Amino acid sequence: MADLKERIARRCAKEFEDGAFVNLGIGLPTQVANYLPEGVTVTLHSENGFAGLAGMAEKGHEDVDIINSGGAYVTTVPWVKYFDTATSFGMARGHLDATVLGAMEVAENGDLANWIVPGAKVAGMGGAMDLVAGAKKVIVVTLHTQKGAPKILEKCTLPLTAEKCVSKIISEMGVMEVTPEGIVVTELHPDFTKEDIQAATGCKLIFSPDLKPMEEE
Amino acid sequence: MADLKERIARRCAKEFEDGAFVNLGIGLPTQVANYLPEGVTVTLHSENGFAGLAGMAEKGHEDVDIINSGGAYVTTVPWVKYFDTATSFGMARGHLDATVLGAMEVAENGDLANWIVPGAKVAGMGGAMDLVAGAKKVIVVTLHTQKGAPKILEKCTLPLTAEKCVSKIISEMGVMEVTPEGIVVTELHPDFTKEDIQAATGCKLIFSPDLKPMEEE
Amino acid sequence: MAINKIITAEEAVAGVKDGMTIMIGGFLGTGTPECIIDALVAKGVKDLTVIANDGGLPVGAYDAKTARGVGKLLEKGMIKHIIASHVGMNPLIGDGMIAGTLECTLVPQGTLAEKIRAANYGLGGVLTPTGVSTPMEVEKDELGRDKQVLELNGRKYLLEMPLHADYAFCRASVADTFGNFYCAKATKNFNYVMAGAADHTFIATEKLVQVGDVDPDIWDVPGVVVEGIVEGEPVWQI
Amino acid sequence: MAINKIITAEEAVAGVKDGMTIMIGGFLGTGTPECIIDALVAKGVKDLTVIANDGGLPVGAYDAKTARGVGKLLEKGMIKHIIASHVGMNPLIGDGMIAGTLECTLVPQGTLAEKIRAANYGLGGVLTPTGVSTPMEVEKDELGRDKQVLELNGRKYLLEMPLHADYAFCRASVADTFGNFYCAKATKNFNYVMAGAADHTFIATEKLVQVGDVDPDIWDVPGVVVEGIVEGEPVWQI
Repeated sequence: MADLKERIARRCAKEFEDGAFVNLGIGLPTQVANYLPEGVTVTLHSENGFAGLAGMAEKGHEDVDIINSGGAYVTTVPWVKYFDTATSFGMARGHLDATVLGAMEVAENGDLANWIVPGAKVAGMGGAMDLVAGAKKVIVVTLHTQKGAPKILEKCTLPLTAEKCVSKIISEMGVMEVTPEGIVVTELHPDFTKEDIQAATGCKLIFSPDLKPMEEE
Repeated sequence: MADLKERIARRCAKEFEDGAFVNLGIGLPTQVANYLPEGVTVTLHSENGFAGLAGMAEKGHEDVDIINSGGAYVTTVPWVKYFDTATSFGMARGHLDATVLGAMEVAENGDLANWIVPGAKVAGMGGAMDLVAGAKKVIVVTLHTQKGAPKILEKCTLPLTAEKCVSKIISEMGVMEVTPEGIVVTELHPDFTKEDIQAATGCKLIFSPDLKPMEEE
Repeated sequence: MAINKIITAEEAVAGVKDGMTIMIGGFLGTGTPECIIDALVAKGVKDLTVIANDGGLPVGAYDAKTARGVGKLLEKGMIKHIIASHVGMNPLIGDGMIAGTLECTLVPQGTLAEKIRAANYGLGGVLTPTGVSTPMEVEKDELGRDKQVLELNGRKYLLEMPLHADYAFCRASVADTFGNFYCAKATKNFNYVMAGAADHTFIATEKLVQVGDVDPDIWDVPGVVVEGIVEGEPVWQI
Repeated sequence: MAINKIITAEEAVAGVKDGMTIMIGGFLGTGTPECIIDALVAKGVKDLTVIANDGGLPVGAYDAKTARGVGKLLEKGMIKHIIASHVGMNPLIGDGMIAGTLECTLVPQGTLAEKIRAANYGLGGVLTPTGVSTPMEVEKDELGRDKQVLELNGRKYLLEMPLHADYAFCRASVADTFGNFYCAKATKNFNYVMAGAADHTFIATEKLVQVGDVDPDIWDVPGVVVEGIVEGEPVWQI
């Protein structure tokens, strides 16, 4: 499982151009930062208050004024810019090149559900709704299924985080793009066949004529 | 004439509480700052970019980064806060205790016209429309008539700067408050009779039962 | 000279009454004015409506020996209604909602900031793409009003109305005696939009300087929106 | 490492084409990036739509030996349409309007700032009390669209839509090589909202520092919105 998640994070790390401004959600998305290619500098957005997240603070060397959006003590890059919440979400809606986050469900039209399960205890959307409504590119990184059930569906059954916002999905099985025609598989991992990925998906997939193997390393 | 304007400025200077945040328009309103009573500290808003205007800069001692809204080099108080235009007008709409400005016409319901004469060359409203739409109290300081014609009217004939915004008018003849019932004269200058001020006014005035002489000194 | 606004924490909360609406700066406690919160707890008002990013932190979170920020008010049962973007880090909120003792209105974080800014800056509202086609579009707002959806230039937006409070309590890292202030690093969060979005704004500051003692361009928030300043806000200890 | 964005003034204006829309920071020239304006004049594009507070200053204003800011573009007849709040200080605008060579759309100063901020910050618009029951309510906006008036909570507001440009040119007092910057004193004006409200934002700075050389809390505008930085913007001489 850890290997599958690492595979997803490694693949996602190739999505960014040098100089990109990116928000990485909590969990698997956060790991993406560990695998950025040589020569690609990305400025990471921490929606609680800055552009220029580096990594976790070492125990005993925390700066109590610097937390990430999960409340953990973190460090920043030398070109960091701290800002207030209004500015931070101005950046999110207006300037983020990409937001990377997990999903409970993604629909074939790009609808995303990742914040609430009716009946379960409510945590709140935090900044997620703003982040997906605004970023130029929303990339979902996720295991392809949840307890065997598909997460990519014809239509979301859970309340949405935003409609038609997802542009790309990266799972352990492959890389998919959301297009007006539906979800197009552009890369398939060598461990899986077209039939495997289709069987694990709740909507009809389109296979790119240029279908490539999902790059591993 | 200079004396009449000084009279108006002196009277207006008594309108502010210690600690008030005030915008003074160009011309006669600017003079109000010269007559603030002992013990009353007012923070002056310069809508081009700060709270804390002091006075004109001395020739040869100008700071080229500090101008007022007329483009003249000015000085600032020690508690000055510089800000950008969005913040400056956030302050104007949300926080100014008073805006003092001149008028071409004021209507008995508080409508104000002071920015454009149809057919004449257009200068633009600058910040005037925001300032009168937002301030808690809009005080018009003006000579009572223009070439003998009343400036206080039943209805403005010129395009408005804002509707129902004026709360007080101070002229060389007296002090007037705009109320739901109409314009109430609360102070009359000893040089004039009730008949004089009514004759110079284009709408029916109400004289306060507490009518006082307009304080001179 | 009304340019010295130093007061005590007790004075800052003296006007807060049962049932009032208060805004509290901070993000999971970071950037919350703890000395003012402590005075509010000591005063013991109830049925508050609190506007904040979150419910602060409960005892034990990140090894803390006490609750932090809004968490202290939750612990004492002083809140009737919380308006926030994220409430998952403090279980007292979920517990209160299940028990029926606490009402909670969720607002997306960026929308929450814009609603507060609109109140602060005299705007009638803002149009945001955030929340379109989500439960935000159909749920009532914090005052029980329906949301309006506007379509402009082929895109749908929610019309979000201003969010105003009786009191705003903010935390500064450095302030002058007039109330000009800034918050260091990631402590800015909601402190900048909240300062001025209430009838009364009070700040607690770690460090105080005299007016004119520093380059005024270090200030982020204008002192004209600040009514009183409490000195001696402690640095958080971990 | 895409964190060094130093370019020349010529490179900053290289992409500007006839008929484009550009934003220029400054207030009567104070805070305008003169070295970029000079490069634009040297390049010689025409039919520009310019969004700025005003028309800069003409030769001779405040004893200046040259025109200043937007005034230089007006002098060369490079502007077809100016969107501004005040145009009375530069007679070339009134002259051009009378001659029919220049279109002018007036926008109240605070509204202009909010429209630009809305474009910058991904909002669909803002509601402002400014301009209600004035010619602003009935006149078309800068793109020839009717204004919408909304009544909320018993008060009328104008719905003001975002104002976006192809290029934004701003002036910094100090910037780092990533483009984080601030403007000293009263030079901030429109520079802060314009930086980011265009497809391409370039700044000219008086002083340049390396990233990490100063306390990051001195910065007001995030470098992520800046595409290129021109060094050597001169201090205005009087």
